[in-house]
Amino acid sequence: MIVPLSDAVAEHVHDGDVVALEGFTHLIPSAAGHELIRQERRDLTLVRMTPDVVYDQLIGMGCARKLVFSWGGNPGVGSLHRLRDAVEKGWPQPLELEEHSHAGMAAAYAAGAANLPFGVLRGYRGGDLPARTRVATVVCPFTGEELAAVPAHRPDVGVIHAQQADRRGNVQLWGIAGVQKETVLASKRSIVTVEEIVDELEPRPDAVVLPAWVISAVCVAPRGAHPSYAAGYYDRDNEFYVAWDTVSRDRETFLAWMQRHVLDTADVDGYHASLVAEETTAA
Amino acid sequence: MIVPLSDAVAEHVHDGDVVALEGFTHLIPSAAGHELIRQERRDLTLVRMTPDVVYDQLIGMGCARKLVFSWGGNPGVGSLHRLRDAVEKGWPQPLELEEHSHAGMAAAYAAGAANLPFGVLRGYRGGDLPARTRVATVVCPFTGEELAAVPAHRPDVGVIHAQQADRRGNVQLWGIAGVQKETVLASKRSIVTVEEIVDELEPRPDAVVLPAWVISAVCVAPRGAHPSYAAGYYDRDNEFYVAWDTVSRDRETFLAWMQRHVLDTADVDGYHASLVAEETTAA
Amino acid sequence: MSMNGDRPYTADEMMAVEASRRLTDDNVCFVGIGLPSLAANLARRTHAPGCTLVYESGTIGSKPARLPLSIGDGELAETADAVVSVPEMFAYWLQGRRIDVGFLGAAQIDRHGNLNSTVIGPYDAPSVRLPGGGGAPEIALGVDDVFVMLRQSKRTFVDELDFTTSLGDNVRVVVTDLGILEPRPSEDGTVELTLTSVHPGASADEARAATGWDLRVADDLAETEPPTENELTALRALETKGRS
Amino acid sequence: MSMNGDRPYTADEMMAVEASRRLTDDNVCFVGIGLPSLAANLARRTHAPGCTLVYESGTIGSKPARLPLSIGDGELAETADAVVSVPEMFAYWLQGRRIDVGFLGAAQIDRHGNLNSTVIGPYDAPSVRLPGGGGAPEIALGVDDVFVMLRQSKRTFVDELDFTTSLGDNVRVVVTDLGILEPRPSEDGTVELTLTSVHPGASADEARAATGWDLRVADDLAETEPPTENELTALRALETKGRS
Repeated sequence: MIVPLSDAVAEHVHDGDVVALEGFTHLIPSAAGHELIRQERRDLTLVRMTPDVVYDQLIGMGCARKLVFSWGGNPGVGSLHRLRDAVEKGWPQPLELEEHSHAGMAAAYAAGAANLPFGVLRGYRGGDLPARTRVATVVCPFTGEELAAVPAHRPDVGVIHAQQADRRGNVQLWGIAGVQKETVLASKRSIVTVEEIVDELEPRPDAVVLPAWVISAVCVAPRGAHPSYAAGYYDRDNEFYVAWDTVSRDRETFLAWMQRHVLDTADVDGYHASLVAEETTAA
Repeated sequence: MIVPLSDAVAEHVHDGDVVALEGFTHLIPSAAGHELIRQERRDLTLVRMTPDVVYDQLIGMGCARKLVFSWGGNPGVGSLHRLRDAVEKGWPQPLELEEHSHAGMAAAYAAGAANLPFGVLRGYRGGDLPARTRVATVVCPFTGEELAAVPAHRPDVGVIHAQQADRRGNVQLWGIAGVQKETVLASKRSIVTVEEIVDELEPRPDAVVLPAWVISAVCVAPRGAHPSYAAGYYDRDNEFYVAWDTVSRDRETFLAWMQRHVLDTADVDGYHASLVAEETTAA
Repeated sequence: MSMNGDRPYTADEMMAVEASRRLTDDNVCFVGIGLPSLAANLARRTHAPGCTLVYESGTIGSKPARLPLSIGDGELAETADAVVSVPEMFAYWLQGRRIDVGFLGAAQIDRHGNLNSTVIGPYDAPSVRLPGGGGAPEIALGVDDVFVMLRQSKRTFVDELDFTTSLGDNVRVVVTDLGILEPRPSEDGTVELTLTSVHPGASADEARAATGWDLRVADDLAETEPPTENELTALRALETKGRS
Repeated sequence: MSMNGDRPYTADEMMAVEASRRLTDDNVCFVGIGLPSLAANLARRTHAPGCTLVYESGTIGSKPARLPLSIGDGELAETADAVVSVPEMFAYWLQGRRIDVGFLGAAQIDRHGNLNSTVIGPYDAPSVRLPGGGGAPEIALGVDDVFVMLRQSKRTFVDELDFTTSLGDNVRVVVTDLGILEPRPSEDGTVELTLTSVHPGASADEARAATGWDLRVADDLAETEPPTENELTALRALETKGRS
């Protein structure tokens, strides 16, 4: 149940899988994404409402064949240059897009978690998106009203980051919880990285608890949500998001950065050590 | 915003309304139900997953024309005799039933809260219930699979009981939360009775917070969930549920009991005082 | 609670013990109040401490120290790993097929394990209006294995239900006060509930006499293992532990 | 942030102040990051302290002491009345029509208030792939009043959108760095965004020159009230308050 992240990725994530690494600005599972890159997963369909830096990295390193998403940017900074390069210029390979609205993505995850084949919402009305994505119409059998239907998300693997697990593998996260519960419950398999293992999960306000028996693997990854934050553990690294704009703008700079900080490091501790080392050198 | 319960009922609940007083074994809004009886509301369509004692009282006192429900009993004890008398013998008046499963009721509330005209579920398959209730089939536009659809609950008034409100009318309840959030959000108007008003709502584990702006009226009703319980305030009155079996079995005994404890009392404090007085006399 | 001849346990205790034995450490189990709750909590205190109890009130992983008096008992929330809303319970957890075993009771059962908890008599003019299905219709089809606990009599084990509340497709065992019924294929290929074990002191004839259809008896009819000392001690500790 | 001639405030500050003025004490307001968040938080610190801020990350009633840097900023959760999941936010709160005002930005706007935040160029071969709609399509139709904040230029105020991400049906005002556009019916009965006010120092001609369609100017064109001392002080306190 509680295994090293490298083992969990090796066992549960295969080339060609549909993988959702979710986190809504908080608790983004970056360490798990880096491990996918280290293990050179290919042809993934990546799902996420808000792909940001770690998705930019996965796309730029050639792990992804397709992206299913609703907003792909560097929050507060601007574009994701690797995402743009893949879409606009096909580098390092073309990236198929399946684009939704947030409401549609959320409904698709909730439907998946509920083992329904589709989610229903008032959405996708007018505009150019409906013609470009997977959406259909359902008619209310009672009122005759037309509503939008989105196909449920049922990823092969759901990956999230949480603050804590206990020794049996029960997981607790708190603060902004996004679609993480739905991601785990909608997925065939799931990996949860955590800041730490504790003896006892202390009940907290605004907590989501996922019992061990809905999770495939729990892995310890301290600071594993960097550059996002983990409430109660560390703050968002706002400077990193700004710096990423520069790093990611150029293909060679990006590849060299990924080599130094991800490919040449063994795990999340190595990743952070490499960042510290670089800062020290630069200073 | 924070008003006497009698004013809230007078303003927000009208004869003929669809009213959902919800509580899943915990935080049952009995005091509000008693006020409906005192004010002699008639022709109500009562909605509730688990109608128990207070619904038995409303039905026996002739407030209800129709019941929409999924399980109507005296939990751990047996039948609701007033409910049975209305259904089996039409006393004090016939009661129309719209019967669902728990899953269907829950989906109908969730659909109502989400402003959708219907809820979708895997349910109502086989058996005799589908022919006896409002359920329809929807077909998944992606897989062709058939699923059940239930019409959304959109009560005129949703009524719940909670532990606390702050002075602005924000409400917090904790512990088993049932469908109370959905009941308030699905309803056109809503009344929340609370154990007490506090200066500040302290965040708690397993809490549901409803902001003042989704609630029509907040009313103080200490011990207003009797004979059910309010976590952190008082326990379930298990003896009352057992005693209710005897009280409710006979029409005259029932009417006399309601006269003494509800009609002849002004509010929840009077109700409790009358129960204590009776115990003292009996002892 | 009736005494069970001169045996040192009641019929209810036999039922609870036998049902508890069918739960494993890995089960996630949807529990109702009464005998099912007793059985599931007993399993946790004997051979299956890892068995997870889920109550439809939204409590997941409850570990009550005393037997709950309602499915929404405060103790269930306080000792739970997680408490979720009722819509979430039915959508994400039951419909999401996260629960593998469900207990059901009823007023009537037929040979296929179909259950009636809705009405006795016609639906529109019932002689007895029962509480209704509650969670049963979706539990019956939403878990892998349904365990039914029901006292056996011609009134409850009927040839034809007055109303079909839930389907018997996933009913794996019916534990009664007289014995154990399990679905077994007959010579003509149809599967129906068959008496596979009788409890100590009960007989196949007694069971047949308490059944409203022509009850099949298994060729390899067994006698149920009586409750062990350990099982009875654990069971009674649960039953007598009052509200603190 | 560009200076605004010799006026003691920037164009962004004028935009934030003007947008904030349109919020009332009773509004429940869906807020994004950047100028909308600045405007909404300013309203709470000036004339509309009761205005409720809702962020799509699930925080309801956030009262941030400093300006959030992302819509999922921890401060937003810590100061919220309630934190809900993202599916609940979109289903119960936005779709449930509990939110009356929504702020939107975009890369392009047309005369009907339709917005593009998806692509520049063809969808299948874009010259610029923008982040995408996010919450915008459903916010645009799920609130009563949409406020758009967008700097005005021929590149952003276009005759024809490259892609329609969200519809303009509920757009009540567009606050730009030059002035205010509101939907107004013209002689021929069609409603389109019309310049109704220019900010101090800006002119109708300047606004027309920064618009890719033939911009209508209201007969009763007003001049926007400049930021008051009080507004500027409150605004700058918000902007400069750093992370503790």
